Amino acid sequence: MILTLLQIIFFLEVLMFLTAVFMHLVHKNSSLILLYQLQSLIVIIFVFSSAIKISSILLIFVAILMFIVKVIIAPYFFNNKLIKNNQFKFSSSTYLNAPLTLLVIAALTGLVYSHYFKSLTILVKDVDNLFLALATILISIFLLINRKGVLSQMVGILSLENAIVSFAFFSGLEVTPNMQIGIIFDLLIWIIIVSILATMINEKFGTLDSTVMNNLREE
Amino acid sequence: MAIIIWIIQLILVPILSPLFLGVIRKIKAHFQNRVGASIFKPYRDLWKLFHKDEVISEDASWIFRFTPYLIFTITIVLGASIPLFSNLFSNNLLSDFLTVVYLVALSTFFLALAGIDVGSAFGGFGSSREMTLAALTEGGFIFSLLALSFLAHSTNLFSITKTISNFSLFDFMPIILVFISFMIVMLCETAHFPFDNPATHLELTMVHEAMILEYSGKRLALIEWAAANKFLIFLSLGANMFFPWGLTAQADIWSIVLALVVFSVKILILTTFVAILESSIAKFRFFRLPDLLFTAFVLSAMAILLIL
Amino acid sequence: MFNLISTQFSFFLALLLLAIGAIGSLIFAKKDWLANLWGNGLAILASVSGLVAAVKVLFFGESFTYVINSTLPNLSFSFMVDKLSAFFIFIISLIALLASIYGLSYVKHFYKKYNLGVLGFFYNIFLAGMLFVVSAHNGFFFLIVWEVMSLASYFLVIFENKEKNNIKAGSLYFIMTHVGTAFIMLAFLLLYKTIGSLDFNVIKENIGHMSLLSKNLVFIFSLIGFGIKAGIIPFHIWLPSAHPAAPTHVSALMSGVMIKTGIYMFIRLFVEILSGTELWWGVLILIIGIFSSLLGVLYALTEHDIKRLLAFHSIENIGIILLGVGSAMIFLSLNLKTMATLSLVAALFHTLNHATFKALLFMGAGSVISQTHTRNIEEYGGLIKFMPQTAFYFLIGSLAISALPPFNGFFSEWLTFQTIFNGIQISDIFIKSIFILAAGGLAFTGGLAAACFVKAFGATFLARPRNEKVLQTKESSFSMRFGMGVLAFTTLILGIFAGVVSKIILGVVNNLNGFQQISGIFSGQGKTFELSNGFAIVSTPMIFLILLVVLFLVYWIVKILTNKRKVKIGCTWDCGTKLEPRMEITATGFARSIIMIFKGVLKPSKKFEVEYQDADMRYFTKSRNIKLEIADIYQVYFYQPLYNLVISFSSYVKRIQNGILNAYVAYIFLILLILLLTFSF
Amino acid sequence: MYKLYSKIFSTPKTVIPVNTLFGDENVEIIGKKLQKKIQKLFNGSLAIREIDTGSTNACEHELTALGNAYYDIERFGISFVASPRHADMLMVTGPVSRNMREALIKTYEATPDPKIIVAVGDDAIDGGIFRDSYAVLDGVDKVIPVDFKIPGDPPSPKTILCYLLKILEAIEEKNK
Repeated sequence: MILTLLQIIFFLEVLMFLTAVFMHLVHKNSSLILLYQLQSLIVIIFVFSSAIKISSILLIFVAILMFIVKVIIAPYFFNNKLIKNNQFKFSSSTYLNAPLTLLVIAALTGLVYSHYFKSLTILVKDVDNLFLALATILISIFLLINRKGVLSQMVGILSLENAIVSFAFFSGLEVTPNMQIGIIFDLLIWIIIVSILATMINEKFGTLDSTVMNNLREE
Repeated sequence: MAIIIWIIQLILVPILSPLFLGVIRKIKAHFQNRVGASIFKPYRDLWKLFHKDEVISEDASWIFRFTPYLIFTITIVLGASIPLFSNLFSNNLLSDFLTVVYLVALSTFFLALAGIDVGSAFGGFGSSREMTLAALTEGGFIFSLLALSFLAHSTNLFSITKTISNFSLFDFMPIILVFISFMIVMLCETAHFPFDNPATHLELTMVHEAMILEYSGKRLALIEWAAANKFLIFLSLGANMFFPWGLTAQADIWSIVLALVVFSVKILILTTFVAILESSIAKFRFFRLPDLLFTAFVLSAMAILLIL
Repeated sequence: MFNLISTQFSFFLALLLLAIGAIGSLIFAKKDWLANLWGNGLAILASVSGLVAAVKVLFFGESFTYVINSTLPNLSFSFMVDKLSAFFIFIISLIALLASIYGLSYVKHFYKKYNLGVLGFFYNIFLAGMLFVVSAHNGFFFLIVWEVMSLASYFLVIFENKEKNNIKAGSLYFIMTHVGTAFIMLAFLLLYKTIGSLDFNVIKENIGHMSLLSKNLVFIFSLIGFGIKAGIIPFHIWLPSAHPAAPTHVSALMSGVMIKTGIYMFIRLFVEILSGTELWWGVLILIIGIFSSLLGVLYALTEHDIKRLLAFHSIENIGIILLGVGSAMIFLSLNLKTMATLSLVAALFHTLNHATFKALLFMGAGSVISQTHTRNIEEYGGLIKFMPQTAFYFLIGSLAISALPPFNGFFSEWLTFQTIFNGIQISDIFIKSIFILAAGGLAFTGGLAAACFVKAFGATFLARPRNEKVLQTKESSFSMRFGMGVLAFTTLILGIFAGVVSKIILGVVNNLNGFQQISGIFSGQGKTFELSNGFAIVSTPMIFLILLVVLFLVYWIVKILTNKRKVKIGCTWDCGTKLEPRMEITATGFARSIIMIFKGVLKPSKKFEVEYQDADMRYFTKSRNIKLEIADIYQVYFYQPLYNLVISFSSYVKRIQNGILNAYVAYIFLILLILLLTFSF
Repeated sequence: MYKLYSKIFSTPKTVIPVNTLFGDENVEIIGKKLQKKIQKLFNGSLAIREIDTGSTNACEHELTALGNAYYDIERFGISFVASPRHADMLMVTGPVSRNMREALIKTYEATPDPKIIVAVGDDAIDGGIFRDSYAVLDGVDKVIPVDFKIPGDPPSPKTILCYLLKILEAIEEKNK
């Protein structure tokens, strides 16, 4: 049962979709970061496979770079920088309780698979990969909305970025190296800034819960 | 021959105007059962004023000294460029009716400035009233002449008289409307009843007189003469534009003399009309005058609608 | 040497000089006199080369187009200087030249107080902006340059930032121009959507297949947009507060030339680009013209701040120009091409005239203000004895603006009258009554303008000084008088040789794309100007000559007749009472009778306050004052309700900002979903 | 309007003093001589400006009576004018009261030459019944140079006409 390349990719895409779903459900932030690492690993495999397809060495080098940034540096920052030495009391409270979030996720995926989006089929033939990628995008945005904790919102944005890259990969847009480098570089800067931001919020407000900032609104 | 007509045209208005002023005063005197001064008294007034010294206030600037000459010049130029007794020169360059209107406005502008210049309360008041009335008459003045120029398809006064003179009596209806509005405008511009009493001594009621309270000697003579000229110009406009018969086209002696006689008869009729009007109605309150002037404007606007 | 340099070279030289002037004056901002000299000097040089370019295009017909396409998709820096824009470049450079000469010494009284480098910088950018606006030929580039011009003029308006109402005026001006620019953008976007390109030539070619609805929409938007800049009646509220706030040589430029860019775009857009004009367009512009001219002059009469008075007169003259443009559009829609050409010539001639005499009047007002340090006419009086030459030039300016014969205002108003008389002879009863209203409006405007300028000139310059500040005034310096002198001379020259100038403007109008083969509207062999249908003939040089000759004759005859008579200098006769300055007529007193006549429109209000010595005894009053005011109906009935509406709507919308971060992300998510759904249909 | 005209034209002209009717020939003769005098001196037009310096208004009534239909000095070329600038002759009535003194001087200076100053009525000549009172300056000649005086308190219009003639004869001798 040799699995053809397509089936492997489809399987990886399903895995990515599941990571996005589980991000909603998991409570501890460390597991959240773990899921993010898994997701970025999948995306790196996609980029790697497209590199082999168009056989550009530069793209392979970019994939390695992505691997370093996403799988090593980002979690390193999150884990020991934020969680360990600042002893953040993470609250993974969400606006909607678990069943409701699952209901919304189901609705979103249902929406993606509904007839509204059949016009996407003109793009590429293996359409279900595409739908899955689109669903992961919508779900990771929903993660941002649902979670109150600042850290989980950060992870939400990172997973959104991964989902967009995968969507681009599946929709047949060739993954050019310099674009990827741009994204990676941007991601790196973003992570640094966000971590500084998180520490400052923590010092100022004591908690990382974004609801505390409601009273910043000027009257 | 044309030169003689040209000379007569040039000097006719300044020569005759004091006479008709005297005639008006005589008729008004008779209405008041008085004998009244002889009709040549205005000439003597001018002669006497030319031979008197002048007292000019130290607040007056060069405008006060220069205005009488300018106003007198404008009346002379106007006198030469409107149809009096002959419509021989149709291509006269100055006799476009808008030029006439705006030359009159120029003389009013400078007279008002001279009124303000000496800084007396009466001069300022006189100028303010004069400019208000002048602003409101301009609409009626332009529209009445405009109605005639639409009838004659040309704005040149001489050609208007030519075309209207061979009009049949039937389409005279709009012209009567225009004549009424022109009479109102004429009464207002030449400061006669019901707009302003020329013989008043009460400074507060004066409009035209108030501005020339400060003038004396030769400057006063010039201004009085210019006012008389302006009166005659408006009378001749009224007479020749609306009843243009009797204007000669030939250039021989007899037809000129005949035309002059017809001209003075027409002007006499109009002066008697003005004198009768002055003796029979009272002067209107100042804020009732705008309604009268707007009626003049509306009358001629309706006439235009009728004509075209 | 003249035809050595090509128009293109001299035009871009002008722009280059302005750029150098701008940057230079910033560099030399430390030393006041150097910044002033540099800023104005370079502006003078630039306007000279601008004049050269304009004259070459107007006389030798070497119009040029020059395109630099840029990276952005439809932004191409395309210049097209045909005769129409050359005419406007001529006006801009002429007034800029004289305003800069005037500014050289007018700016001296800013020396210690304000930073002259900034003034020089924005002044040059403002001039460059205007030159660009009239030569830009690509919608996008036009919008950029329009914005540059508005911003530069905004900074010039708030230049004297010590007085707080300047800032208020500046912000009102800022908001109004940007509302206007928004409407212009809408119009251009609509054009772009239907025609696919923003270049004026492309738009001009295939205007045909634009639907009527979108053409009407473009007309309405650009009417509002350029109308705000031109200051037509409903949108004029910024003009009377912004123009006086700017330094005088800038407000002379703003009201003499900047509002004309609105007129330039009216003609460029309505007459040339949207060639198939509708009838109701012309009628609408004509009605706006009537209202602007009549209400402009009425509000000017109520003013006793000299610069606000002149600003209201700009609105009045814009109204008169719009009468010409409106009648041109009506004739175009009835395709009576010859009459349309005549009315366009009238409109353009009045634009030129208004630029000259308005700049002259502002300069006169400026030199009066720089001496007396106040803008209130009531505190002037008797200035003719202290500033004789400024008074003489102001008198020439007021004669020209009230359209009195020997000067240029007369001929352009005479021409506008001729176009309206042509309009009256059209058969359709509805249009004929509109034209009769226009003729009535123009007649009354002329009269009221004359009354207003007797008030302005009389109360400012004649009679006795009404406060002691006037006693210390002295004649303004040479370069100010030189600027005014040249402008006064141009008004006279334009007035006398009106026939020749109108032939040149006829060339400009024939250059427009719908008017190529129209000629023979009027024949002006230099001396006389005669309408070809024989309707009217006038010769302005003859009027001037005859007046002069007869005046000379009268003066000499009277001198000979009465040379024995002495002239004694006495004091003014006032029924023997002791005459103080307070007894002479003031500006408010002068205009009060007209305000009472038009009180329906102006709604004057009078408030008494009496203060008694002590509460119970009512006989002896300590002080009594009267407050005369004119209700600004636009503020009360049009802008205030609009303002309240906007405020209430925005406070309703404010509730969205509830402070919850996630809520904001949720909004983004919702919008994303909606967009995905809509575009997937 | 019609009633007004009919009344005007019905009243007989006789109101105007035809010499024979009342035998006032001296009025008429004086009138005729006066006219010739004025004709020669002021070329037929004499402008009079009347100044009331605190008079009892009696002289004013007489002077206004000069202008009515009976005496009608207009026909002899004499007219009253509004401003001293237009005037040739200043007729001053009333004993010059203290606060009218300055006004009288200003009017005197405002009148252009050649001018004639006439004091009408005894008050104007030497203060009349009000002489030596604290508020009065006893007569016009104390303030401005007076050329002629018309006595009478108040002088009747006829006497005023008669004196005007004497004044003009005196001027004639002076001019020769």
